[in-house]
Amino acid sequence: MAQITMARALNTALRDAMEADDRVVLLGEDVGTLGGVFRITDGLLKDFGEQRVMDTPLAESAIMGVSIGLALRGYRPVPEMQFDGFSYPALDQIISHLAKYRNRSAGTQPMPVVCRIPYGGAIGAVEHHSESPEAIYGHTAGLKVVTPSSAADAYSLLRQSIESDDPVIFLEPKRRYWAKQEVDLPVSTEPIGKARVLREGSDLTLVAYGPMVKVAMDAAEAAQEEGVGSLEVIDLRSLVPLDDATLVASAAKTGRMVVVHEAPQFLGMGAEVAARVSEAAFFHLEAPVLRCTGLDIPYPPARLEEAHLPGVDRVLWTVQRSLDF
Amino acid sequence: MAQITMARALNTALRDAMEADDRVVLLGEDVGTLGGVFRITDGLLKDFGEQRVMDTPLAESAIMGVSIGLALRGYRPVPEMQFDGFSYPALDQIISHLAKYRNRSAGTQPMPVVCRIPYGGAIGAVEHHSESPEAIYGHTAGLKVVTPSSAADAYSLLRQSIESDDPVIFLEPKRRYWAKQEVDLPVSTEPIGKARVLREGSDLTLVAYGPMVKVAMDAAEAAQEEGVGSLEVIDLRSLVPLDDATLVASAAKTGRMVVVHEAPQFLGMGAEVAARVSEAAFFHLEAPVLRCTGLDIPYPPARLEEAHLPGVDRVLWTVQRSLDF
Amino acid sequence: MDQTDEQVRLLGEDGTLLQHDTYKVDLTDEDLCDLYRQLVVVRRIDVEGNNLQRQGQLGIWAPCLGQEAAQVGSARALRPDDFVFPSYREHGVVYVRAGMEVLSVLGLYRGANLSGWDPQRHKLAQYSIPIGTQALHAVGYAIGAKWDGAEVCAVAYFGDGATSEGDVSEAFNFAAVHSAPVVFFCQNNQWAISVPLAKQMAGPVYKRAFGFGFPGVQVDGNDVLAVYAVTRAAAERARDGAGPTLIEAITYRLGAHTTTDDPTRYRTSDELDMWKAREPIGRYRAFLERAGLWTEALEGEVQAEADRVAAEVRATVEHMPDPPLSDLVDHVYADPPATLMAQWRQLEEFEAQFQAEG
Amino acid sequence: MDQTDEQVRLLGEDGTLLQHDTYKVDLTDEDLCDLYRQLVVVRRIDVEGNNLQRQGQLGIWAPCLGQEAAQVGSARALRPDDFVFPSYREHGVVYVRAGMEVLSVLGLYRGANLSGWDPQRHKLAQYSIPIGTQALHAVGYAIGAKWDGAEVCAVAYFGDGATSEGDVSEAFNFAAVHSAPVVFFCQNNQWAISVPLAKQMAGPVYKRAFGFGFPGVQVDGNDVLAVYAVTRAAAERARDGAGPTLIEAITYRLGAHTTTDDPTRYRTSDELDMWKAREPIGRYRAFLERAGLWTEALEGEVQAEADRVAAEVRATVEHMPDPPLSDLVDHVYADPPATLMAQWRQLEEFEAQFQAEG
Ligand SMILES: Cc1ncc(C[n+]2csc(CCOP(=O)(O)OP(=O)(O)O)c2C)c(N)n1
Ligand SMILES: Cc1ncc(C[n+]2csc(CCOP(=O)(O)OP(=O)(O)O)c2C)c(N)n1
Ligand SMILES: [Mg+2]
Ligand SMILES: [Mg+2]
Repeated sequence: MAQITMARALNTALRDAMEADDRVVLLGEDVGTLGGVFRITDGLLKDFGEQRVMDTPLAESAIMGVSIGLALRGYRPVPEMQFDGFSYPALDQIISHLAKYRNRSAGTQPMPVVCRIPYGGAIGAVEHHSESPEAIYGHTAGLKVVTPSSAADAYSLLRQSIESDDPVIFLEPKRRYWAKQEVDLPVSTEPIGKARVLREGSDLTLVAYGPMVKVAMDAAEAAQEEGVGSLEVIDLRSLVPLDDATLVASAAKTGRMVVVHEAPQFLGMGAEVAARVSEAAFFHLEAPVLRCTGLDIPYPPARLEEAHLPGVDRVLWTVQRSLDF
Repeated sequence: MAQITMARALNTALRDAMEADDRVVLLGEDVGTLGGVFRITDGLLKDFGEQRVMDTPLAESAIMGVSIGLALRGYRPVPEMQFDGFSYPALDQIISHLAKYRNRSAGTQPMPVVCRIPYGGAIGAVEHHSESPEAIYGHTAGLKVVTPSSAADAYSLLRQSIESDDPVIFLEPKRRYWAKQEVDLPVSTEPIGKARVLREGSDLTLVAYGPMVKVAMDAAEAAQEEGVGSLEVIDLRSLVPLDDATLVASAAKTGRMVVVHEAPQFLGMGAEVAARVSEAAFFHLEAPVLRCTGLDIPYPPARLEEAHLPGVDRVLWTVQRSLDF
Repeated sequence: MDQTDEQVRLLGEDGTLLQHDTYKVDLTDEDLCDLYRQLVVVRRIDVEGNNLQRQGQLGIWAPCLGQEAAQVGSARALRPDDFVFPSYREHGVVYVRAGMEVLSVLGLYRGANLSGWDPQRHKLAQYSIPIGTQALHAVGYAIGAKWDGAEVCAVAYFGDGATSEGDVSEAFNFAAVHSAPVVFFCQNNQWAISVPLAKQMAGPVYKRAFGFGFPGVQVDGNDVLAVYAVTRAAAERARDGAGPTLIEAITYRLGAHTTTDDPTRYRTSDELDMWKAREPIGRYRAFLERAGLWTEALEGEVQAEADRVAAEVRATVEHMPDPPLSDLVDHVYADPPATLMAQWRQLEEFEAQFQAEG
Repeated sequence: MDQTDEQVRLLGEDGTLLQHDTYKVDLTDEDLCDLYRQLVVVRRIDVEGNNLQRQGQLGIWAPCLGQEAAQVGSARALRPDDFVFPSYREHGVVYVRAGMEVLSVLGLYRGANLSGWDPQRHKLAQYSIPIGTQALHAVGYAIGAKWDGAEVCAVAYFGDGATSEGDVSEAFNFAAVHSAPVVFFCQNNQWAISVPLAKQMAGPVYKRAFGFGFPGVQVDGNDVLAVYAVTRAAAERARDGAGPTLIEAITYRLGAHTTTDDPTRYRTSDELDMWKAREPIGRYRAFLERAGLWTEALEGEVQAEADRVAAEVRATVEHMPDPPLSDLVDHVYADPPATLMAQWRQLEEFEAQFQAEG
């Protein structure tokens, strides 16, 4: 088994998808010659040529609109938004068209577009480069929203996303790009829509996705060591579809749940999980579902991001609040 | 006391605000000569002239970006987005700049921009004209999100919004534009950030805002008549700031809560209210906070909208589900 | 920005055929007569749209009155395998390209569907309501077609107001850089709801193209032959690999913006009268008369066809069933989330009460 | 799209003064020398930025190496009450306009603030990172200034890549319609990260303006005198009520896009060498020498000033305190929601543990 980074797994997934289906094309700012600012498309222009890997003009709405047009021509475009904060100019095309096209056509027109977006913070970046916009996409019916936390899932979920006839917002946790995992590619993990119980536990369930899965796992480890309790950890893997069956089963088992995410709390994924689980596991919960999240503020300057983002200590502190309920 | 429509109250609020402060300016598509497609700005061009009421080119990002520039020049712009679904091209300017400008300037630069958006469905319109985007705005830290349900609140909240140094997304429930209320203008109601208990009740709390307040009130009335129970009704009035004290107090009192909104359920306001109230009133709730909302679908064609939107019957059905818990 | 020298014209206001160095009429007599039929039928469909709206059969209608030449002339210049991206007023384009698929458009304005047709069937995308957005779809389609080595072009229709939207400029630039086989067809009907050209732009639309590095041409949009010729040339140019063209068709929206609009609030009857005198169908009929092609028999046939289509439109709309409840959820995803299906089951349960109760 | 005839130039590559029909040099000797000082200091600030980043004192740096003439020349042509809207690379503009406020820029790249300065203090908006967005702010400011009857203009700085964004085109059109007193200053430095001009656009930037109905001018962006003259004229034109101008300054980004970028992946050393030979400061010094204005004494003063500024930059950055935790929430709202304040109290409670623990 090889040690593979998430960046490498994504790169391989794109390569394998392009080899498997010559209608798969990549487009975006700097994805060609440069191989993307995070090198996720590294080497693909050289091997597949300019008609499969397109360096576009600097225009995100155009990148998305052109992708929709390519899909109408029978392509399976994989546009890249260079950073989370630069996906916003594409929002109108995404909300008004990408998400609605199939429905508008009474199901006749598939929209197999996978919009890759590196997202999240903790990389010491300047403003607009550390956003967590998943709630905006998750609230937009018609989209799927997928986010891997490991190299293996990165590979498998990206392949599945490209094979999907529904549009997928594929959120790549950039702080995890260089984290390694033992895995042989190609690899096939659970389908989109299935959460994974990464760690079994009996006292409380930690729910996380993307960049926060590692933090949740570390917190569970620490909780075990420090005798705080036995924590179950769930990696959502996809936010839409949300695997509420797995969430509810776990909450029913442990009776306590903490949802962890980087995005601001207000109207974030934690709210949706809390609302659902509180309804479906009402008689099982021994404490309310708590949220350990970013503050309801614009992303702060890098030297303050650590305080803004949930870390192991704040997760444990929230776990303790739940246990004390 | 006069019978006044919400449309008229908004028009009067704009007029009074413009008379009170000559830095208040209006801009948008068709807001001048036509007086807006809903006539909310009717007559204002004639009385205040082209420098106070600007018919802009057809470009929503520009309308918002220019408003930000006008604020930097010391104006208090009140841009209009013609419909909910056409506010999306302005999202980048709203998220990346409007919401963040004050914070970026370390508090030195106020951003007194009120973005008026007619929103919501039930008017038999074609696609893109019946959207409920409040969750997108509510999740964007730095914004306030306000939505009146009556003529008096429309007047007062709009005046307050224009006086605020923070940017406000002012959502006007278009299906209520022509509903009348006995009120003498000017009128001053509770400040932004205060919810209003519209009707006291003891068995369950209905939470609504904007277009759904009337539906909630009708449902409460019907519940009373049909002996279902005594329902308390809360009109949120502003989504950000959210008056969670009032929500929690009411939930603690009645032990049951149903949140009603038109927007899709997933990651909608119902989720946030449920998460918060479930946490703060955990030991008081006799049933989980339930949500009676639009489906997680793109807004349907007009001939299906009635089924998509919560009506009195579906609210009552959800109330019964809560009471049966 | 009124009719200028640069404007391509093949028909004088009185129907005389004009000479033009670049653009010629090369249609058969039969085609010339058929063009007349299409113009008349399209106008009749539009009249029915207005009527049906007034009778409450449609929620709203966006009339194309006065723009028939721009729409019919351009649509007729295209091949079946070109791909068309219309805005919300292109009923004439739909009729020429897809015949009675125009009934789906009526369904859309009735609120029975969301456009509903299969874009691949007639190579005709659904109506795009968010202004200007479809221009980018056309560019994407065109780039894909070019990659495929297909000799087809994509055509984006939009209005004068749409040129102010960022998406349209992004489309111009993207198409220029990729030398994409696109025809940008702008119907400059002088108004964007209540906003006149002078508040929308500071120079003529067609010149916008030069700034992005590709050709633009202004054509008399009420001259169906000129529109046909100019569009055909631009489409051929695109298919030949020479890249995009922007066509600005100068025309006029003789009707209201939509049936909810009251244009008397913002424009003068003098202006309206001036443009009524320039309306395209009378001019074209005068040309046919001069060319000896117009006959009572032709007029009879054409009117009969218009009657037939109008009757079909009326009957279809009046008997159009409401969509089934399941249309709410059936087409959103190829593979719908379980959470949506659970919502749907809950809704069914709720609705079942009423069925039970009767 | 290389240096063309249309390009305004006042200095030859060897520093000879060229004649131009429209644009003249009208600076005093003192000003000419001061211009030199500013160019040299700006370059030194940029060097320090790179150094401090390499030492880990800054998170990232966006070098302006090679673009000093475009930035200093244009900024110097403005009046204190004009309003400037920079992008993220305009350190030269900041230094000329706001002197040591440039330290805030270093704080921004350090991650200590989000720009942080008061835009009204020097009539200088904060750096705008989302490409092209600030062009619209400039238009809004300019329209407001015009309403106020103020004789000021707004200046938007952006790059060649930015011209592809819808916002920039929307700004062009909006400004043209309103004849807004704006100068659009595009530093065409040939690259947008790894994307060269040919993949970004199909014609020169300055011509874009004509399509929107206002003048565009191309200037040698490495010729500080030409940039100064062209900008001054455009600013005066704007203040006089004649509307917007688009200036395309042809220059070159000699450094990396940012310190995280590796330009050897996408551009040749030949190209780099060619542009190094055209860099702006040497050319300007040659002009001063020819004009008899350059002296050892001047050089000494200028270098001393650069040393002084560099030292101040270094010392300030190295001792820049981390922002207080309360900066997280203190500036988000004038009137913050209670829910945010509750979060903040919770965070304080959480953080307090560690203070207690030491
Ligand atoms: C993005 C967006 N903004 C606003 C609207 C509302 N709207 C519908 S039509 C219209 C005017 C369009 O004018 P034009 O492009 O000239 O086309 P025309 O209606 O004249 O055919 C407006 C503002 C919209 N549909 N989409
Ligand atoms: C909306 C947006 N998209 C993408 C980016 C990422 N990005 C930062 S700089 C840059 C290239 C900008 O090129 P140009 O406008 O020529 O300016 P230059 O860097 O050359 O000064 C890109 C793509 C961004 N900052 N904003
Ligand atoms: Mg128009
Ligand atoms: Mg550049």
